[in-house]
Amino acid sequence: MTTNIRICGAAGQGVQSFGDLLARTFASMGLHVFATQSYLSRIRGGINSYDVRIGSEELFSSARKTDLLVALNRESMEQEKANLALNGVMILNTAESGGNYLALQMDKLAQAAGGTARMANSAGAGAVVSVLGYDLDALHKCLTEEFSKKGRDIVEQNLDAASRGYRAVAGHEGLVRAPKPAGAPSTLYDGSTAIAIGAATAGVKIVFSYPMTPSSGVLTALAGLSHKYGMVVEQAEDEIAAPNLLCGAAFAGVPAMTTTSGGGFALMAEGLSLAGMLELPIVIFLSMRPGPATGMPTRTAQGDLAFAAHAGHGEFPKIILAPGDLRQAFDLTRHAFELAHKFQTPVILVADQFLTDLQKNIPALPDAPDYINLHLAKKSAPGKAYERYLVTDNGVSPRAVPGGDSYVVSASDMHAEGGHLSEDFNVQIALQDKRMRKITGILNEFIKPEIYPEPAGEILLCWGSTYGPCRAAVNLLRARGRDVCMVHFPMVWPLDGAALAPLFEGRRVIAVEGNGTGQFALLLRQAGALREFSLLPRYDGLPFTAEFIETEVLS
Amino acid sequence: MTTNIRICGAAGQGVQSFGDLLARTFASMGLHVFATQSYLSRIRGGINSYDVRIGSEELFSSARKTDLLVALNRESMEQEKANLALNGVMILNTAESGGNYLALQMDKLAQAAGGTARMANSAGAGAVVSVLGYDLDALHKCLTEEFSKKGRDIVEQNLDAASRGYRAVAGHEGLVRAPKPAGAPSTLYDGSTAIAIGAATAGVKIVFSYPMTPSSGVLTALAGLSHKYGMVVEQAEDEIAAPNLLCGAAFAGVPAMTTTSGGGFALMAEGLSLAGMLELPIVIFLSMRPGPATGMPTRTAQGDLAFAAHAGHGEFPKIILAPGDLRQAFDLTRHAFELAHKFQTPVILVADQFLTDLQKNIPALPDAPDYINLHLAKKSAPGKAYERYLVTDNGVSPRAVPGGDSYVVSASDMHAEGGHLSEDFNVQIALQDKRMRKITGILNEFIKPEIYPEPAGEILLCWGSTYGPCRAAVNLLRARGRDVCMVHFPMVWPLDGAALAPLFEGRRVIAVEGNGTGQFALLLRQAGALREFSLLPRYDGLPFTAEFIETEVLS
Amino acid sequence: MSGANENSAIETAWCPGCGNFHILEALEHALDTLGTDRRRLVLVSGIGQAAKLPHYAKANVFNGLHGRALPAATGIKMANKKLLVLITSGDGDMYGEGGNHLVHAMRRNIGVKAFVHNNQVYGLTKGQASPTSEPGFVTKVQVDGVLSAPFNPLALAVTLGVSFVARSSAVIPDHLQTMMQEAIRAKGFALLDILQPCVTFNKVNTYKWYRDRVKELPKNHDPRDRDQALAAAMTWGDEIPVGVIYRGARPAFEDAHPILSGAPLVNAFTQTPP
Amino acid sequence: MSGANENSAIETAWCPGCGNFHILEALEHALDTLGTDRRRLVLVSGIGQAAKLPHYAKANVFNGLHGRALPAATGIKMANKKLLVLITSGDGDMYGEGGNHLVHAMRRNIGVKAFVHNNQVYGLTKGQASPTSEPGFVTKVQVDGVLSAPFNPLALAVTLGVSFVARSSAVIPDHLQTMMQEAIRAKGFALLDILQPCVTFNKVNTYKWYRDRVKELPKNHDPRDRDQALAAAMTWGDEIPVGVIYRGARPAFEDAHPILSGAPLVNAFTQTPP
Ligand SMILES: Cc1ncc(C[n+]2csc(CCOP(=O)(O)OP(=O)(O)O)c2C)c(N)n1
Ligand SMILES: Cc1ncc(C[n+]2csc(CCOP(=O)(O)OP(=O)(O)O)c2C)c(N)n1
Ligand code: SF4
Ligand code: SF4
Ligand SMILES: [Mg+2]
Ligand SMILES: [Mg+2]
Repeated sequence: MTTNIRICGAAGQGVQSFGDLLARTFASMGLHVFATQSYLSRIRGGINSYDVRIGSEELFSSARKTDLLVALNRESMEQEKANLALNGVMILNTAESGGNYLALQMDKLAQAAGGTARMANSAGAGAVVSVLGYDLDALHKCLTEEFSKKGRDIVEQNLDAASRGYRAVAGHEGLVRAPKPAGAPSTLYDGSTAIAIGAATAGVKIVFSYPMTPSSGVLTALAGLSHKYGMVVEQAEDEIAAPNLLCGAAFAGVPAMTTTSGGGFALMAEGLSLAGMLELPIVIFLSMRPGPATGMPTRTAQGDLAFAAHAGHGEFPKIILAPGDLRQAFDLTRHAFELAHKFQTPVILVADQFLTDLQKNIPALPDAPDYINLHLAKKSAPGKAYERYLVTDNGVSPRAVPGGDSYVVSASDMHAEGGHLSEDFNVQIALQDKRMRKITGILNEFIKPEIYPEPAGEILLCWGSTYGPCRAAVNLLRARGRDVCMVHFPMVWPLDGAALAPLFEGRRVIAVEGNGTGQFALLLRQAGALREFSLLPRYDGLPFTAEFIETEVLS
Repeated sequence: MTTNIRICGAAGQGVQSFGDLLARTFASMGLHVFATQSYLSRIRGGINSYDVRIGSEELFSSARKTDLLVALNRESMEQEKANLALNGVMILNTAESGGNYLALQMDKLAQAAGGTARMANSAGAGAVVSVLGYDLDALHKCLTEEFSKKGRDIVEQNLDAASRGYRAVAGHEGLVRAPKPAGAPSTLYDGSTAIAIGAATAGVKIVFSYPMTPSSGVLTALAGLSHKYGMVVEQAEDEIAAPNLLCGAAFAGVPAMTTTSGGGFALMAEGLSLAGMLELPIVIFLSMRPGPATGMPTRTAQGDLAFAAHAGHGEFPKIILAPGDLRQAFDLTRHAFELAHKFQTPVILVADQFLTDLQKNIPALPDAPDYINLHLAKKSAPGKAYERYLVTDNGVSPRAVPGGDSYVVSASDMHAEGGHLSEDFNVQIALQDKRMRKITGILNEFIKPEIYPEPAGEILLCWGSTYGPCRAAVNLLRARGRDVCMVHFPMVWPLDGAALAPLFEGRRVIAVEGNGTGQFALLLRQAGALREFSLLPRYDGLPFTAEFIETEVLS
Repeated sequence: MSGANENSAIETAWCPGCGNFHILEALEHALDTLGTDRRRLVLVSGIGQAAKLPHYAKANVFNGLHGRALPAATGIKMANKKLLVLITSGDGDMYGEGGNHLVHAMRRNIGVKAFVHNNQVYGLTKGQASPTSEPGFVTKVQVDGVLSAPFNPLALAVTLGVSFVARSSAVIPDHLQTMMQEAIRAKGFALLDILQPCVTFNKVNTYKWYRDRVKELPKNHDPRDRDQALAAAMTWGDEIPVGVIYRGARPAFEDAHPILSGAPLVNAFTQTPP
Repeated sequence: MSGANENSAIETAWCPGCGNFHILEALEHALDTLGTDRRRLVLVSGIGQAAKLPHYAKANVFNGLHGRALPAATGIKMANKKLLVLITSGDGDMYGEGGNHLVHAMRRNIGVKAFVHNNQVYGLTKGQASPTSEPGFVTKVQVDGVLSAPFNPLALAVTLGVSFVARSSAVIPDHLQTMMQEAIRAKGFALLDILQPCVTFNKVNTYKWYRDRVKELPKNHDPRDRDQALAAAMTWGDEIPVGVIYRGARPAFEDAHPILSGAPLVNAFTQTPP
């Protein structure tokens, strides 16, 4: 069973910290948590919301309807009440009782506890756990942990505020049916943190980014980890600088990454091509939001894939990974660095607002440094001059870094094996072929798509962050007797059409994509893997949910 | 019949002005001229060459072999003699006679004529016309025209130098067989000039570019025309500025364009997306050279098409035109502005080093201003507020410009019909759908590919500048009895797969492309127009020739 | 007013107490005082909190990409020099992402007015350092505080001989209005750096901090004297001079340019746009 | 010297008589005089005629994109601060396309040495104006002559408190060599603007033009005095001062940064790279 709790209110009212607190509390109780955010591109006002969905089994999608709505102001309640589930309950932050809601004066309760209005969240959370029929222990423990650094007094005031909130809804305990704790992991992550830990443990030492929603979460998380892992996290002057700086760092032997969103990524296209030409391992994290141009800065989309796959002038190998859940976000971030270094070429790690803001409790991520193999060249053969771009069978040349025995020479102009400029036509062919041969090696390491639960006549084709909602939708559809499965790609570029074609042969394919054209399906068609497909798009800025997919498939 | 004359020498030796002079001379004689350049990315030294091919019928390709080689230094002769045709003749700029070449001391001859070493070209040209069996009249006329502004003396000296060159090879008149004048047009253009005239006559008033080979020819030509047409030609601080400035100019009602090559284009991707979002008519001229990164700055390629088609984050309509010859370069440049204004969206005009440097004599291009329709809105209906982004059936909204009755509001963030910011999900869907509906209108105006000479079992599929070489190759192959035709696309994006599929059904398709992956064929496959194709690629930086294609097809 | 778009109807999305409100008000007063024909006014911005301002004023609006207000404004001015082209954008926008455009727009001295809301922080993206943040300023990204020296846009403008260079602040709205009027009246490029409290993310450079420091330039300050101007531009500390720092002698780009100095380019197509 | 790449074997692609030859020679002398370990030297450049220099010297080479030498050099220095990271690139590269990086690299004061071959023209692309071209300079693109004011990188550097700011010229090779040595010895960012004749495309700023004008700063010029430095940086005309214009007091980024001030980052992976 699952229950959906939605906190809503104006930007600046603390919707996010309220939601955070609940998510942590529930996770610590052993409930499965799936928490998502919806916010506007403004610092104050408007209507933001935070969904904390809890369940007795692992959750993969948020819910359309709300079982318990907590509105921090009346305006947001008016907007959100249309989404209340049958038997849903509303709590409104107000003094005026007498509507079809429970009135709760959160800041008053906080003040009564001797604290400031800022502790209103604690009071609200107390009310929430009561209405869900839980006791106060887990909430109290979470508050104690959160505020212990601020001193005994603050802790006590928060605990008291929570208790007062709990008591304020006395008589309504258990009004909303809620799942029983189910031994879920207590470690709660959001997508940004999972990616940041992945990068830090993989050995990234230089992070160079210009802030851009929804990628800044990863940047901020990395900054927070910079001392722990010995990373330099520096703000870039612009996105154009970023891939160039990364190339410099990689040239000198240090794994480096940047974080951005669509507009910033667009400014990196030339630098991406540079990394392809200099054969340098750089990692660009691209967190998508709806475009074109500035678009919807705080919303989600999968609209930049076709661009990313073809970004950069000229032809060069490039890898795109798109994690589907939090563990994969961690794993594929590490893998991005591994592949970049193994094949000496740029890797784009693609996620979106939905995945980076998504919170889930999963088994603890290993956070000890476990550096990837940089695949640096051993000493060059005695007497033989070192050539940075030696033509090899697999296209990968021995990579040395400056400071050692050999001069390392890299040029963005066409160059010969030694790295120096060349305008010889045969050299051009040889070096271009060498670079492109890496694609064969990369395709050999293609990450097989996940088929869930088993091959079926109908396929929900998806990639990246839609993993969860599609997987959950498949369950809903199969429960209705539909012969459907999910095929999810965590690696989306390059594609081997011939190898992938059998997956789809004789099956009906529905491409579930957060864009309006079916970009991934089109890439598959371009590769020769797929011919016909129907499209189940979403491009209003909101994430897919299982129910949304179910409805669309059935309609 | 055709004859190929190649001038070669070091950069700085005047290869280009020598070749220019010959091309003009031959054109003025009524010979068909096809002249191409091959040069290095340096200002002095190295080996550059200039091919002037002449014929009694219109020419579409350069030749592999040289009938008459004029070497300005020995080094270049040594390199080029391998390309001499059977019965080919070499002229070397030297005092030392006694090899298998005609020795000609060009600068000495020029000095003897009382001129400077700079007039060596005139002496050399005199020798060339003699060896080809022509008389001096046309050359003398060209020299008179060229130097008349510099005064009588200079003219006389040049004429004298030409005569001395002519006499210096006495006894070898007509040594190389050459075509008879055939009434070809006397007006000689290069691709850059054709494009510049197209833009200027279409009404472009603002040109804003950062110099980049091989696009600078168009920029320079436009600068030269700026007073004639009243255009502001301003050098940009960088390529990032360019599309943004163009958007500003278009917003205010003035057609504007920028010129660039791959790396610079990469820096424009974000601005391209802006034009898509603000629905502004801007034109980007992209002249391709081999990438990735700096690549081969002075060479040719067709390697940026896939990038251009998908460039820019998010989804928005975009048009790509790729002229195949000089007249089409003029026409499609004008058409680029027409389409941009009709559909209020960015247009990319794609050419490459081969086409922009290509010289041919064609009927005079109409150079009187003949402005395209800006499709500006008439006065808005009385009482009704003007909305810049009014949702319409065809996706095109009435465009007003600031300074009139109505405020014009444009925002790169998601906006409502009035142009102001909106974060409403339904507005997002409505406006995104509106923008994308323009694609239907654009596809209705798709320029049909040219089938030459008639449909056949085998297709040489090509786009853009390969028109000429492919067309000529088809003639060569058909002469050998091969059932082959050319299908050439001058408009390459967007593509209507269903409409185009019948073109290819049941036919063997060979994609002739100046890249290593068959980018246009892959776009066709992505669109669903094409399934199987074989690739005839070239990516060494040199242009296709008919013979190259013939050999590859037959092999 | 047929077909007009009453922008001022749009709800502002700024935090209560934000310095931007004073800037908007000063701008409206300045425009009213000057009797500016709003139909000929284009407000241009990039992306940020400041950059939302054009939506709240009565004007034509070009709200472009982050960092790219200047090239857009340059294009508008080139296309139709009869328009009053005025940028209202943030310090990150104009001095960070847009830094190169600033240098080169000032080199051109094109007749665009740039009003920079300098809150010394990135507001919209939630509080990272901007190019003018104080050294030591701690944020979630600059966890050890800002190490870089603050960018000095005014000094740069003086070295480039820009037509009009001034500083004011949202905390002195009357002064600000006067500076805006002067900037609009000046020919050529105008850079007006406006110190602006961000009540949410900048807890260092507060209303009080600015009020305690801003000080009008002495009466005898000669804005035609480059050395005096440079000295004023470089003063930042317990006292921060406000006022007209410099008036350069260079002609505006649109007056010096052989083609632009003729009729507005847009006239080639339409004498009276709808 | 196993596995070494004898760069100096590469044929130069410059025009005979080009000022770049003198810069290359001065650089080689400076490095030899300082006894620089060439294995620890990285020459970084963008694209242009100047930017080809790294290929002709004995060094590690990072020849990146046009305009992007600075971020690349910054990345190299951050990754391995033990390397001597030296940029040799053109005025278009560093002041035009790369203008924003220059501003912000100087704000950081990262220990990178930037030697700018300032020929006041775009050489490689055949003679368009550069950001430092003289007003009135006529080219095939600037058919009516340059209208914009020249960019003054030295003045900007002074306003940002950069560690080392100097000017020299290819026409005074000994002086140039000394300046290079000083720049390399200085901590933090070093900007050395090198006036360079381009014999092919710049017929205004010739050898003679520079020789007639360059003049060593007076003995009593105090490079620690910001006002003197600014005055020297702003002098351009019949006399153009050369020498060490300014020495800022700010620490180098790599010394001030809490993480970078530790062991070189690259040490986390390899103590002795191959
Ligand atoms: C290319 C690009 N990079 C980054 C962003 C994200 N972004 C939006 S506003 C902003 C900074 C805003 O700071 P500022 O210009 O100082 O304006 P303020 O919000 O402080 O008024 C950033 C980094 C973007 N929209 N586009
Ligand atoms: C993104 C990009 N834009 C433009 C170019 C073309 N380009 C190459 S070098 C150059 C200018 C060179 O001028 P400068 O930096 O002064 O060097 P110089 O040749 O004068 O030494 C330009 C515009 C390029 N390679 N990349
Ligand atoms: S975040 Fe700062 S700048 Fe933005 S509206 Fe709030 S107070 Fe103003
Ligand atoms: S073009 Fe100028 S800068 Fe380039 S090599 Fe020749 S003289 Fe030197
Ligand atoms: Mg700001
Ligand atoms: Mg230069």
